[in-house]
Amino acid sequence: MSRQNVILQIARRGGSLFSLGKKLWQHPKGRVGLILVGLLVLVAVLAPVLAPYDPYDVTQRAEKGLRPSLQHPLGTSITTGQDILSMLIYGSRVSLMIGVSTGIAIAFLGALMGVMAGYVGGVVDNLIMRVVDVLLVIPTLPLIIVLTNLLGRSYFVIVLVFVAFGWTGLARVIRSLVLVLKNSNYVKAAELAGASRWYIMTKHILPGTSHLIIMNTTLTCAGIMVAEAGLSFLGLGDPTAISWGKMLAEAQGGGALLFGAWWWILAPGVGIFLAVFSFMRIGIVMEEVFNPRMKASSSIYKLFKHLNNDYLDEVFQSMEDEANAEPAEQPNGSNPPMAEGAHD
Amino acid sequence: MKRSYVIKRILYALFIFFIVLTLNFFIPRIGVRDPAERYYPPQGAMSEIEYDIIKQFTRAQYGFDVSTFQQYIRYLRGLTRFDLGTSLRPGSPKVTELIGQRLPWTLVLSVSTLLISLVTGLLFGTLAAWKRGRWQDTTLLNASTISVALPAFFIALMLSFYLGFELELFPAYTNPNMVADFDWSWKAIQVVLNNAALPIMSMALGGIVGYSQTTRNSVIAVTNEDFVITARAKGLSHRTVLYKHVLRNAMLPLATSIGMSISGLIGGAIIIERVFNWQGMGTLFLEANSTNDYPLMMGIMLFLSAFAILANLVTELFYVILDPRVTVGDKR
Amino acid sequence: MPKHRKHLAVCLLLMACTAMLLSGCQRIEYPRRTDQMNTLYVGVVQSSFPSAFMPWLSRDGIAPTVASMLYSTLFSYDDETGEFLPNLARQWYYVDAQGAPIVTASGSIDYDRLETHGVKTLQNPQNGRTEQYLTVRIELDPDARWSDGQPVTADDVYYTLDIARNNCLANHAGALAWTADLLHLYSNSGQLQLPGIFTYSHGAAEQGYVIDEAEQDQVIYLHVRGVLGAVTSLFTTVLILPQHVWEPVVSRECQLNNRDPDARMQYLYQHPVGSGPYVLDTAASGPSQIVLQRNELYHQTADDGSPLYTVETIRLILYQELNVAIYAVMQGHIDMLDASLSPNYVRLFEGRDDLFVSVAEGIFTQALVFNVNPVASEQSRMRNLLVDKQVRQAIALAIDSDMLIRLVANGAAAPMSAGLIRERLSDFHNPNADILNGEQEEQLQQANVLLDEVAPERDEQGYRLLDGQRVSFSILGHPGEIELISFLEIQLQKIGIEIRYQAKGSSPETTYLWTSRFDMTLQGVIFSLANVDIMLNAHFVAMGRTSNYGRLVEPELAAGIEEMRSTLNLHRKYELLYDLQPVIASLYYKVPLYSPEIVSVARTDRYGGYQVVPGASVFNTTNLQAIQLLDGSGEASASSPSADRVRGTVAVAREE
Amino acid sequence: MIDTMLEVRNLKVAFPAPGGVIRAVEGFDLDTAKGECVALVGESGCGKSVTALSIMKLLRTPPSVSRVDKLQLDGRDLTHVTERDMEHIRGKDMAMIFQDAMTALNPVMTVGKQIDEIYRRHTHLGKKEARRRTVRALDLVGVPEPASRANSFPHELSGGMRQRVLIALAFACMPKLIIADEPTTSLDVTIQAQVLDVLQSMQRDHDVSALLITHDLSVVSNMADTVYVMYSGKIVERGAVRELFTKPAHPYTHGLLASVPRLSDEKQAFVQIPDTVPHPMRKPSGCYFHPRCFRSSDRCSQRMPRLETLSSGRQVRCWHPLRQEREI
Repeated sequence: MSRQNVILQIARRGGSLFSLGKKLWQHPKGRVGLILVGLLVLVAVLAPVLAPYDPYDVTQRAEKGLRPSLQHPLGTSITTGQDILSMLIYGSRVSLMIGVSTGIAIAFLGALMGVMAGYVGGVVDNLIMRVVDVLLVIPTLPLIIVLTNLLGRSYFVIVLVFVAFGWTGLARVIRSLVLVLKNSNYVKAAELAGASRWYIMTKHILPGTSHLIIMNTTLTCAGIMVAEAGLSFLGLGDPTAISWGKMLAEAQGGGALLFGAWWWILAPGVGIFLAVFSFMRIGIVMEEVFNPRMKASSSIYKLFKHLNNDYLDEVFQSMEDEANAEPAEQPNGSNPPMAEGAHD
Repeated sequence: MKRSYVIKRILYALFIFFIVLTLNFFIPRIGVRDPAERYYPPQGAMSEIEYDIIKQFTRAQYGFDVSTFQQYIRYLRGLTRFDLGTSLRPGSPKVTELIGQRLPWTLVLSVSTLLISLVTGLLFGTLAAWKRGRWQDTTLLNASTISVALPAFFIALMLSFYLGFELELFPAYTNPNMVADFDWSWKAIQVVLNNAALPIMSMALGGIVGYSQTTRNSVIAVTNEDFVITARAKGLSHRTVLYKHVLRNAMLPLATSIGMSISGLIGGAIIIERVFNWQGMGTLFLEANSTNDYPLMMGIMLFLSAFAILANLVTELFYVILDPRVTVGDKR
Repeated sequence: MPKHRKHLAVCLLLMACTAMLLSGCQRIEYPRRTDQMNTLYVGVVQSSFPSAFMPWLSRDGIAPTVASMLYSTLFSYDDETGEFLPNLARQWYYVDAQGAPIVTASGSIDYDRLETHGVKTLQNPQNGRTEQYLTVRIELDPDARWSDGQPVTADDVYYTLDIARNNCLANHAGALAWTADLLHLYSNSGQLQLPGIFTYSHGAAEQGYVIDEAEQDQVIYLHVRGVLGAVTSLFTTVLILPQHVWEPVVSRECQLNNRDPDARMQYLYQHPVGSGPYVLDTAASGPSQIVLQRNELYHQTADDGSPLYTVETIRLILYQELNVAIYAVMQGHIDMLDASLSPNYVRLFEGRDDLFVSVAEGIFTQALVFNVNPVASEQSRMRNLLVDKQVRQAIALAIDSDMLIRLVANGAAAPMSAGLIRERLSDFHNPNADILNGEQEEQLQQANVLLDEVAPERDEQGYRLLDGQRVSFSILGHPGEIELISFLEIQLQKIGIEIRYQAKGSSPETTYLWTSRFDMTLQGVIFSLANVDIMLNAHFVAMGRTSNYGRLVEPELAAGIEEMRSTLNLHRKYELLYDLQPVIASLYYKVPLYSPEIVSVARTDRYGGYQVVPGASVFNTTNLQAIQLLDGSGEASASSPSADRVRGTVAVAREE
Repeated sequence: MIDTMLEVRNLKVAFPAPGGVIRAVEGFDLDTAKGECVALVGESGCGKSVTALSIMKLLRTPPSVSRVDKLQLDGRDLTHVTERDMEHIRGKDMAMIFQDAMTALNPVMTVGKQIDEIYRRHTHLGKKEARRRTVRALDLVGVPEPASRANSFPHELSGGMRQRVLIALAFACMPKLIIADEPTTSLDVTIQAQVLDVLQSMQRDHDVSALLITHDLSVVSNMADTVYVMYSGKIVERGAVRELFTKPAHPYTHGLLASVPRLSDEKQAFVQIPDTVPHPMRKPSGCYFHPRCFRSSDRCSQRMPRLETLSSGRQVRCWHPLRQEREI
């Protein structure tokens, strides 16, 4: 019961995208995430401007396996002498592109499936849930490998395959939310009032799920970035482009470990980490924004850390019958001082 | 009541398995009309007649010499005898045989990873729930955000680099002689463990954090339940409340996630096995992939799927023991 | 209390598990190589090891190497001299109609007489044409033994060559190709239509070939097409199989090279009986290692009567990844690495005195191949540009091979002449074929002049336009070749041609070549005297459905090649070949880029006396015959290898 | 007084929260005599359950902070008792019956085992002996076939049975004090009566003091001897059950009584107190009840009245108490 309430609460916590962004920005952790994602986008868009060298240029230098220096802040690769920093910058494009496009595609498919399963119900629901069950037991990574083998390794295929297997989680969440929404009073009222299914679906159900979808999409983006890096690391990504996973694969295959070229491994790893981390941060903060109970329970413990006895004494003192004699003294409703205490 | 539930679950698992095996049959046939043209290009100076022979041969090899329906029947018949087909490798080893050779080595990794991450995760998770809001808990929370964002293969590479190459504490890559020279002696076991240390570490790191987080959340959720207050009101000691009431109930969601992860562990070891050159199922699969050895690939897929279905089924049935409520209302 | 006992048990179990796992954490000093006897540990980098050791099933990776150690061919070929060295057979010659040898006084082939007396004709029952043929007499080494102790006889050779021709008993394209010039013809239904192999027990007498009874197990007569190269593959490629092992099991239903063998066949695959210098230790071999023991029955010995191969046991250890294998060599898990390394790795081995780094001359040429022979559906105006010889020439001129080698191949490569006959074979190498050696600026200018005639217009980025479209070609390459492609991109931009990289393996269409979706590709090409008959024919004469990518048919050249092939005078053949080279080069159908050197590594702490062999890594027969197990002092324990034991030339290891 | 079983003086509980403090209990006093049944009445959200939990010392810090001047059980001072010692008192000397038997019982443990635990903890009995006692305890609260029911899981029992189990659980060691927190709210009316009977007979037969927490006045009238009325964390009225029911002094008590429909009473219309209990973080100034009170004056909104003693055992916290002669 309480879980349904939580879901409903998330669903009802309305507000535009703008206000969501504002809330995220106000949250210290959310701000870190937003800034990181912003930087990432900037780097990806401005890659040709930012990159000090052409990352595809593998021939013009006899500078193989250089340690990080002023000329090459992150060193060069052993096999081809490519500038690692430039590759890192260009690699952000792939990560971001695949992560975001797959995330959005999954959001669409997952929401569609979830709403269909939840709202239409019956045979459709049964069918979709059986598909979900089947997809859950098939080992995902091996199947993706098989499919890229069959269909090729262009990024389009990779996105397609990720979408084909990534929608189940979102669909399940959306379905359970829709089931709750469907039985909620306002939808029932609309149904009684003779609203069409389509109308209810688009006016009531879908808006109700939007926040959950946004939140999930952010987390999905992060997950897909890791998955793409893994696939590229196995040498199954698009072989023509530069991606962080492929950089790691090249480092591994090019003997970075043997040569002790730590910079070649560390750089793409940190790239993946930061990108995924920033998206996850945003996702987690969104979860907190949408589900304040979660935030409250964790913040109480923080609050107790900074609780001081004087304040408590004051509170307890105010409970005495005598204290209530003077209404002005009542500290009711005032903020406890731990908010200030938290700064030190 | 219970019995009908068990039968229902088993039948459902069989149904899912049937769908999976059917998919498994059709997936490698997506867009492949003639495996000969696809996988065996004519090489060098090959005459038309020679290439025709090769084509016929390849079709037979891939089982494309009869109609798709007959192929399917043949495939099903093979499955009834636990025959997953024949690999295209030289010498045509049976797929089951190849899996049999590699499975134990993957199990070495996955079972110890599971055990380590489970035990440690339970401990840490309980500790974090216990010390809720204190540094132990905050550390765990941060660790979980970080570890999800750090791909296991990157951790593996760093461990291999630092502990393997720099400090030379462990073999940076698996010594293949390990498999060949294994004879159950204490020395051989030590060698295996020594070689397995880094792969297990890199896989367990994420697992520990994951299980800790699940345990923590689950323990906290259970701690807020009424029956825990009842238990405390009975005057039970703290430890009894924790072990008999909190943990027992907190295990329920954990059991589901273990069931899910058992199947993932074998398939998920692919990348780690690749990093350390560990001769397990993962590398077997990658080998099959690089040689277009579809019978082997799909055999492994089916095996993994069957394993996942079985793991889920066992979890579900085990759940009946763990949670007596399950049989009453359908849990899903 | 039982409950306490239970807790105790759980605690103990946990502790035991932890202790076990922790014991893995300690550094274990175990012997790197468990077998300290005369055992050579060889690292092999490939995806899997074969489990069947039937030569005709062994196509790729280490399998052919292992097969060649377990089985023997009739002769082995010396690339340098073009001569056949004895192996299972000790001598051979062409015979005339009377069965007399066509040899000179010194014992070599008398080509003048071969042209006049050696050629006979017969009616080919399959196409009804008259064919010229030669008769070859082969004499086996009477000491040759199978590893089960049976002697190697003429009937084994008959069996092997016969079954190679018979599609019904053996279905092997390679075998068909190797024996294609043997006039021993089977119908598709398995009927022998024309016999071409004759032994004492197989119709030699009917053909009029007299075999002395004492030599009945040693002598074979063969009818081969009238091409000098015809015997090459028969002698040096076909591994002879034991008839007594295979004949009882092989049938129409159960073919020799079976993908789905029955248990008996399977057993034979796994327990090979061969006549090579090594035998398989089946018990010790597995999916991750192959163990070979020296064949004590091997018929060839060193001059002093000691075994020709010094290494008693060879353990081939499987590595999937090169870096892992290099790590293993450096750690001492293996003695040598049978793999060609990137020259980048040479740096890694610097200053290690326990390693021997072999930098051997390569024998294949990396070439840029144009798809000048597209199927009709693939033809386009752009593609047709490449059919224009001038365009090909311009592209060739734009490639600066010196710079390519310096920057991309990192010095570990030698430039190659355009005729693609290896320079080292100086007798046959025509310097006129080296058309690409000029000033780079000049060449670029020349190329631009050539292209200005075809597509003078250029777009704002300097690329040439053809019908308003940018001249742009796709190039198929392996991701590992991206450096090379990148270089080509830069060079071709200078003459206004754009190339686009398409990765091999990025989609199914790119995994094979003949769909000709690509304008260019990169290929390793080997042209040597041994395969010149086959290769030139395949590239310039024959055309068919299976026509390979980059095949070019030039009537004039085809005629020249036909003449070269059919001449029975070796000296004449070489002259023709010498003359053909500039013609081939001037077609620019394949632009040679460089010839990579083969870098490989071995440890010197247990074995010494390594040789560098052209075109081979350290694991080769020469080294197997030459290396010595060192005793503790680091000196060779046995007598130093005699020079005459080592065949072939010995290149000097590159001094770094 | 030796016959005082439970004595609570000035119990305060607060829950600090982001943005303010939740004042759950603001100075609570309670006296229970031996064998007496005291009822604590009030709407939900006025701090009754928190009071019960804090008497049992079951509230954790965090999230709560509580202070008490005196907490004494049967002459033993529990004010500064450690958690460890408290464990030995809970279940043995004081026990609690919870509201919702469905959630108050561990779902994955048989009910028998859950009762066994008490015996094993407090009487150090062996497994078999503990089970024998459990069966007897179940029998005592009227569970049919107690031996086999002991092996049932909570979900396999009906609501009434579960509640009986809870009662058996509380009475297992025959504690000195039973705190029953809304013991019948989650049950059907018919079963409510049965369960109450059991509870009452157990309490009376074994001479156990009881603190009955409920919002249901009909329950109170049957069982309790003394009634405390609580509103928003403060006691607003106290008195013997008969007196308080017949002559409520506080308008809140009056409102509570009026909201109970009674067949016998036809003069009075069914009255409900308007609005709801104030949010514990945003309590009104002065008397907490004044916004809902039909007798409120300016003074009510400025100052909190004291708990004035009207007669022996009768106290009220109101500026304008109802006239005592008034009959309802």
